Amino acid sequence: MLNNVTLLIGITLMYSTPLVFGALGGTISERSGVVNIGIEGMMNIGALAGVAGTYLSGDPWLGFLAAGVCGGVFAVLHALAAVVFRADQNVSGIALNLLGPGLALFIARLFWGGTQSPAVAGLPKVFGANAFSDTPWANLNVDSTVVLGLAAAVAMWFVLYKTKWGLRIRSVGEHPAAADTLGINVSRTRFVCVVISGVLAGLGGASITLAISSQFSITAVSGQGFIALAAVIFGKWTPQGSYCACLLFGMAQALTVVLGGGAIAVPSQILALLPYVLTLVVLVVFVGKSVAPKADGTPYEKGSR
Amino acid sequence: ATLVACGGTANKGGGSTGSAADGGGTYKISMVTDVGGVNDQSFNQLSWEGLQKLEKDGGVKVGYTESKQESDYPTNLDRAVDGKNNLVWGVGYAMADAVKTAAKQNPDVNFAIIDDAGDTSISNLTGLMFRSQESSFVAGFIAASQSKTGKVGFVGGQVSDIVDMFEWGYKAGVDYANKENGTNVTVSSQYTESFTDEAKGKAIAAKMYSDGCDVIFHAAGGAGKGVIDAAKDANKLIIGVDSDQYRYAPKNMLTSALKNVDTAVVDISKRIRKGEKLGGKTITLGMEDGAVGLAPEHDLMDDKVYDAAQKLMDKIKKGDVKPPANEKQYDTWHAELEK
Amino acid sequence: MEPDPRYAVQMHGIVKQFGSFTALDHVHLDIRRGSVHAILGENGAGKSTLMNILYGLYQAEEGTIFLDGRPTDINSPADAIAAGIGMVHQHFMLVDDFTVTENIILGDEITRGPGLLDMNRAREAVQKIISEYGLEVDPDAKVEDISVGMQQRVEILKALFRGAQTLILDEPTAVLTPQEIDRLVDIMHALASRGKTIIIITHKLREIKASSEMCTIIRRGSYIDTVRVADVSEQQLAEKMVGGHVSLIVEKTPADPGEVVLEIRDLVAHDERGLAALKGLSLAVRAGEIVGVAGIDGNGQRELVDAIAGITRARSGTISVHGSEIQNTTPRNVLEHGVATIPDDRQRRGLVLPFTVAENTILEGYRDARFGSNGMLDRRRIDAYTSKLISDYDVRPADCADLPAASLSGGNQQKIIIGREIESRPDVLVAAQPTRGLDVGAISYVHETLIAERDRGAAVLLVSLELDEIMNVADTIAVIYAGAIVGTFKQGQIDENLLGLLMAGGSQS
Amino acid sequence: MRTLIKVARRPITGTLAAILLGFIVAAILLGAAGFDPGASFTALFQGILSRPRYISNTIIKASPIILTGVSVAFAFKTGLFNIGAEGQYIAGAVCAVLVGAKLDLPAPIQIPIVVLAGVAGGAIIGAITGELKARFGIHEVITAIMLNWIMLYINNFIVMSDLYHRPNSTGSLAVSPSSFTTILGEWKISRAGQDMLRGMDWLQDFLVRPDVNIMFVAAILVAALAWFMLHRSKFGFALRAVGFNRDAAEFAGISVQRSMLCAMTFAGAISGLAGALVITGMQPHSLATLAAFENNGFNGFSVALIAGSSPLACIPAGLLFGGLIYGGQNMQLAVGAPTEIINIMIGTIVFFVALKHVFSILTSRLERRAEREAHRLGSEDGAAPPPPAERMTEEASAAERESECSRAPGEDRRDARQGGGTDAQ
Ligand SMILES: Nc1ncnc2c1ncn2[C@@H]1O[C@H](COP(=O)(O)OP(=O)(O)OP(=O)(O)O)[C@@H](O)[C@H]1O
Ligand SMILES: Nc1ncnc2c1ncn2[C@@H]1O[C@H](COP(=O)(O)OP(=O)(O)OP(=O)(O)O)[C@@H](O)[C@H]1O
Ligand SMILES: [Mg+2]
Ligand SMILES: [Mg+2]
Repeated sequence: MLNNVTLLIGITLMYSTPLVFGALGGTISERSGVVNIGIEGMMNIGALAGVAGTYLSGDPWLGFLAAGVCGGVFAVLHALAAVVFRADQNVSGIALNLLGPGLALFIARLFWGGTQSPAVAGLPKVFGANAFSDTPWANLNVDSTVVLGLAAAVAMWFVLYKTKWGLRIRSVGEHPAAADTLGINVSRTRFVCVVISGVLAGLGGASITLAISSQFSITAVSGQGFIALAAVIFGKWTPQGSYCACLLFGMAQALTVVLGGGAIAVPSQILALLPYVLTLVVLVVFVGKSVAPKADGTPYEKGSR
Repeated sequence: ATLVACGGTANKGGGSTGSAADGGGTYKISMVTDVGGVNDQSFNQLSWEGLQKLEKDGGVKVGYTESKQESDYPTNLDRAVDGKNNLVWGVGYAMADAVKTAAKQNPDVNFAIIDDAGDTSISNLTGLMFRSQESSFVAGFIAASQSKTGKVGFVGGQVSDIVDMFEWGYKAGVDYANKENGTNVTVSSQYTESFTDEAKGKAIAAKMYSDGCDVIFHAAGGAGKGVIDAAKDANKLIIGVDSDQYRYAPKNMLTSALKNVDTAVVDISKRIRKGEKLGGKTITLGMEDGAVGLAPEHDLMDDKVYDAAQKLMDKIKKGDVKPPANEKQYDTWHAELEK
Repeated sequence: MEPDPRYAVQMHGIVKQFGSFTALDHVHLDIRRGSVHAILGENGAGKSTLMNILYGLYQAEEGTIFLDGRPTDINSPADAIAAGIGMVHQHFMLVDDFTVTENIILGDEITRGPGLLDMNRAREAVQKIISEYGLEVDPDAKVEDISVGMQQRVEILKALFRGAQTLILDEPTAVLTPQEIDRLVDIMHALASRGKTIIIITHKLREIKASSEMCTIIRRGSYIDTVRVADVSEQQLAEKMVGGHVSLIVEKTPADPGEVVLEIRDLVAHDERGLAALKGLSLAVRAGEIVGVAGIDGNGQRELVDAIAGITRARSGTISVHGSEIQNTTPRNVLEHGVATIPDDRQRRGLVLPFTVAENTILEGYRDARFGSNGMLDRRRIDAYTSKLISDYDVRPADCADLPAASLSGGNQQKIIIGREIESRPDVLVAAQPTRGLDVGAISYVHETLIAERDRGAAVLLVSLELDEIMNVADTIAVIYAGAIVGTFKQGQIDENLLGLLMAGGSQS
Repeated sequence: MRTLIKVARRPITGTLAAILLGFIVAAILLGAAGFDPGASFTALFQGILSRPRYISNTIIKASPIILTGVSVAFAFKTGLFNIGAEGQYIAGAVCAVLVGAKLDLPAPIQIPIVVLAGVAGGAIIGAITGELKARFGIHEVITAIMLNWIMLYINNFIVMSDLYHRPNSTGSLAVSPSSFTTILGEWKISRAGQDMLRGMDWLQDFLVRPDVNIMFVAAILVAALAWFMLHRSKFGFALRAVGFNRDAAEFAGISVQRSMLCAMTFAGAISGLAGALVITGMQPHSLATLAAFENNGFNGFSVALIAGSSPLACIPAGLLFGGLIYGGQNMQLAVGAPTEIINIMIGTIVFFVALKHVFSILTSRLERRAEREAHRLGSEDGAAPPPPAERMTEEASAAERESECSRAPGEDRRDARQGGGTDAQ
């Protein structure tokens, strides 16, 4: 029993962590008024950069850092399009989703001659390798990214609601003209937020390839950026909400693992779709409508009324 | 058995290996991957590595095309034919239909398909099959013999005939060990529903280990990477698949159930190039042919177990033990064993 | 005039272009420190643009700004704030779901350590200026929950919080009751007496008379004149503003009301946030009369219009047209009962801006067999209809049928809506703020049209925040307060002061 | 100069520029990676055009993504973001197989039944998305993402189920041959057909090997239908009104909820049709176990964006996209260039499509300068410059129409006034 509980928690946290980073990235960008469907693409870049950085430096932490940096650099494309050129944010986000995996694979081929990297050293576990071995508590010896993800969520909550930068970011997402008249640089704020969102999404990608699997492959991210996007909306555009949405989703995945393998008499394919159905049910029954920041998705034009 | 053994031994083709002597230009071989892509760390990759080896040996030019979706199979095969290739490999049972159609349409090009029986009525198509249940059987035997907890696990990718060979061969091997050793080791088995979802592989394996399994065998392609990772985290044993996966986890990799697609591809390609009439035939390779087997490293294995496994392999090679390849065969096999 | 340190603000030779459209053409402005200075002009004259330049939101193509006699570059609002300029915008610049305090400190936050908000000290600081200037408002209330008058105070507080010496008020009175306006004028004088300079934009002549010493007049982007207010009459000001003779009175014959067409009984409805907005409202409109609903914004006007239009659910009570109940049916059913609505926000609720003018003219009637049968639209018939509507309602430019509605000016957009609604020959015409943002000419056109509809026999319900409009146009005046009608009067039976009192929740005695 | 500006201002010009930039970026990357861009692009185009069969295959490959593109574009025009085309496509394929594999009626009855089953499957998935949005306000993006995955696993469940699994394969049972929508499928390999085609090399190559089927025709018809519905029918008028301005539409008596439901259902039906026609028209006429999304729906998304959300423009955009993907395989085969370069190229194109309006702003600026110049010269010459007012309005509408294409309606359109214009009063 205890074992099953810790197992469920451990797997939930494992599944949810890359989503947490992605969703936090989406949250910060959208709170500043820039819709970011490009999370998936940014995560792909991070997934690659994390492994490449580790491969080159031998230190997974440097790789993790590299993932953040590369995610941020890649996000500059979106920031340029959405903030500087006031392009349609949906279209540029989709473009990033096409570019991200494409570039990642292209670079991977140049690096390793194939679309898959060799295995690299992964990030350590929270309590070190093999702690609590053979006890139910071993299940709770999660990846260090889990802690970082939680820390990032808490930090973002703190920044958004307790600091002046947060106040400004939120004002820019709700009423950019008001912020502008108070001397807040709307474009710069948005630009920075989009880049931060790329950094976080990049870390999310790396927390797949450096914690869950310790190598890069085409399928490392496969759709998790979109789930993260859903978590942003599900979590009503707040860091704490998105964090919980990711946990819920991770838990649904964990349930299919715990319930699978003949524990209940359901075909495994049907079990596999459970998380997605569960998400919809929770949305319909408990969450309902969520309202985006008012200026989300609208390019800011000085003096527009 | 549904398997038709033809061809037989691997290295008796006649003639030497070094052969730029076939006259004319270079011999061209192309392969078309299934949707797994050329770096799937499974049969696509092994096939490609085999072909590259072939090219290095000289006289042959090789190439590949990756399929992105099922509807790419016919057109990619088509292009391979247009590229004036003498031999075209279709990798994976998923391509069976497309390869058969292409072979019928292009009678003057040789085709070969991996993991499918081909079609005896098509004279330019060679099917290449592996008796993976044989190596899985030994893997099961080793797992059960090595287990201290009396529980072992199997993690599959997506249910299919090929993965069935691994699962039921493995289960039979465990039964066999139970009978030999007088133990009662049980197998838990679970599928990731994906050949790529490493997280799921890891989660399932973590669950099995924390449920008390101490050895897991995986046949889950890329998702198996997660299984290996889980073994490292839990400090438990794991049995790899397809190629020797020792390098991924030297401290945990008990052994690997090999499926030497690369050597088989090299071998068949050479024989077809030599002009051997393999068309219309299914070549089924097993342990006896060296096409499936176990990885050499055994530093984590008890010597007793290793020796017993070697003996078991001899028996399989001789045909004294015939592991089952699917659930139905397993049931009959199991009933017989109980007797 | 030469730069002079006695003047807080001087703007010389300002030119501003939007594309090829010249919004300001060499405009001059000289404002003496410590004075209240009005800027007068029609809609679209360029008043806001001029002030936005002073506030750094726009950059002028030509011209110089002098502050205290020194030439100053103002490239951003931050520059303006630093130079002691504060601005209360025509469209409030408040973040709805922030608190009053958060709105005030935004951009100039009170922090502890690096960047950490110190809300306690912030609240104290805000409270301090609130009491200093007597601008009562709850610092912890969310902006979306407070009245428009309060919101305006928040805007003023924002400027004062930043230590503004010069305060620009862009049309501050449009949404206030007469009492609130008086209060604002007092505040302005109080501020001026403490040495602050006030610039007020308005086209309400009476307020200029009440508040300002000097007045600068702009017409269509050109500087006309600067006058001492005490020296001119309202009529003179109006003529300078429009550039010709204007009549300030609406001409109409007495109403001849028939039977009750639209009847609302005990209507209860909630607003978007689920709070009670209409609390048992009753109202009747007869054929051939204009009933004007007067009230301060946010007292249930929008919900009233929406409930009639079938967009907001009635929790209880009835709305009937010719005796048949229409509440809680569909907007379409309401239309089919002969109720036409001119919505308050023409761009958001009245028009589909990317649609062509032609498409907008059939927005409601498109189902009609006139515009095509078998589910298809008949281009030719639509075009014919649109051309007629364009010429009947004098929409300009005359060849705009295939242009997007977005490319028309506000007044012409409104004409399209009015034309569309009236062409359906409604029994009930609900007009919500039909003249908002229009200039004098357009306003009198709208008023004439409403009166013509009345004379045709329609029951007209006019909902407006402009007291003048209600006083001049309505035959019957109903005052709405806190979701109920608190008094009904015949035209001429009530004066502006009493009306203002009722609108603010006072009682009649 | 004037004509240049006129050309530069047309929406298509921006798209073409985006495509060109896509090629340029791809060339740079290829060069940096040590591949000869010239040879690579030659291989690419040879892979599309060098044989009749390749042209035929390009068209065949493009057809499903034209359809999913139209599905996405249609939803776009009605203010909805149909990221669920993928799941709707799978639903179409699944339902076609569910019915077609078990039913074997004469072709004239069988084909419509099977295709309609697929259409219904897609429509139902679309309808769920629309209904959840209309009734519970749940964002269509979330619903669609979840439904995509749900359909993937349902597909795999059906494939492996006892009733539908084809033994010794990774696929499901095929639909019965009476459901096939291949063109001349039987005939072209029959003796008579072969005799007939002998000598007509071009036609033979075009027709015989590829799975020539009715889907391209269907795609054109559906694109035309979608356009016609949107722009000529009352129903489409209402849908578009809701798409551009929900509040105004509601005021005008249009039911917003019903229209969302209808729009998503119709969009879903189009994607479902794509799935069904792939089953009936192409080998192997059955479902396969999906290891990952095949991207038929997601590619439709890119197609719709390149097409500026115009259903008709989805046809050329889909052909371009299909051609790049199909021809890209030849790049890999011929020069060993990684196929990812195609994804990068498409991504770049879409990226610059997003920036298309910058192009027209630049031209506006150019033009204004030209105008000022002309004005100066004009006043010197004493000749009156052309009255700016009319031209400006014309221009504003052109810019407007263009921005309408590239932007999802339903969002705030107050910025639609950009592009300038003077009051002609
Ligand atoms: N950002 C802009 N782009 C283009 N034209 C603009 C812009 N802002 C204002 N204009 C135009 O410039 C002119 C002057 O506008 P402005 O807002 O200054 O008028 P106003 O005098 O404040 O009128 P109102 O009484 O309506 O507030 C108008 O014709 C307006 O449409
Ligand atoms: N933000 C803007 N961008 C571009 N053009 C604008 C903008 N605002 C207004 N215009 C244009 O400027 C002109 C004047 O618009 P505005 O709505 O201010 O008219 P107006 O002078 O107030 O007339 P009306 O009395 O009809 O309202 C119109 O032709 C309009 O298209
Ligand atoms: Mg103004
Ligand atoms: Mg105006």
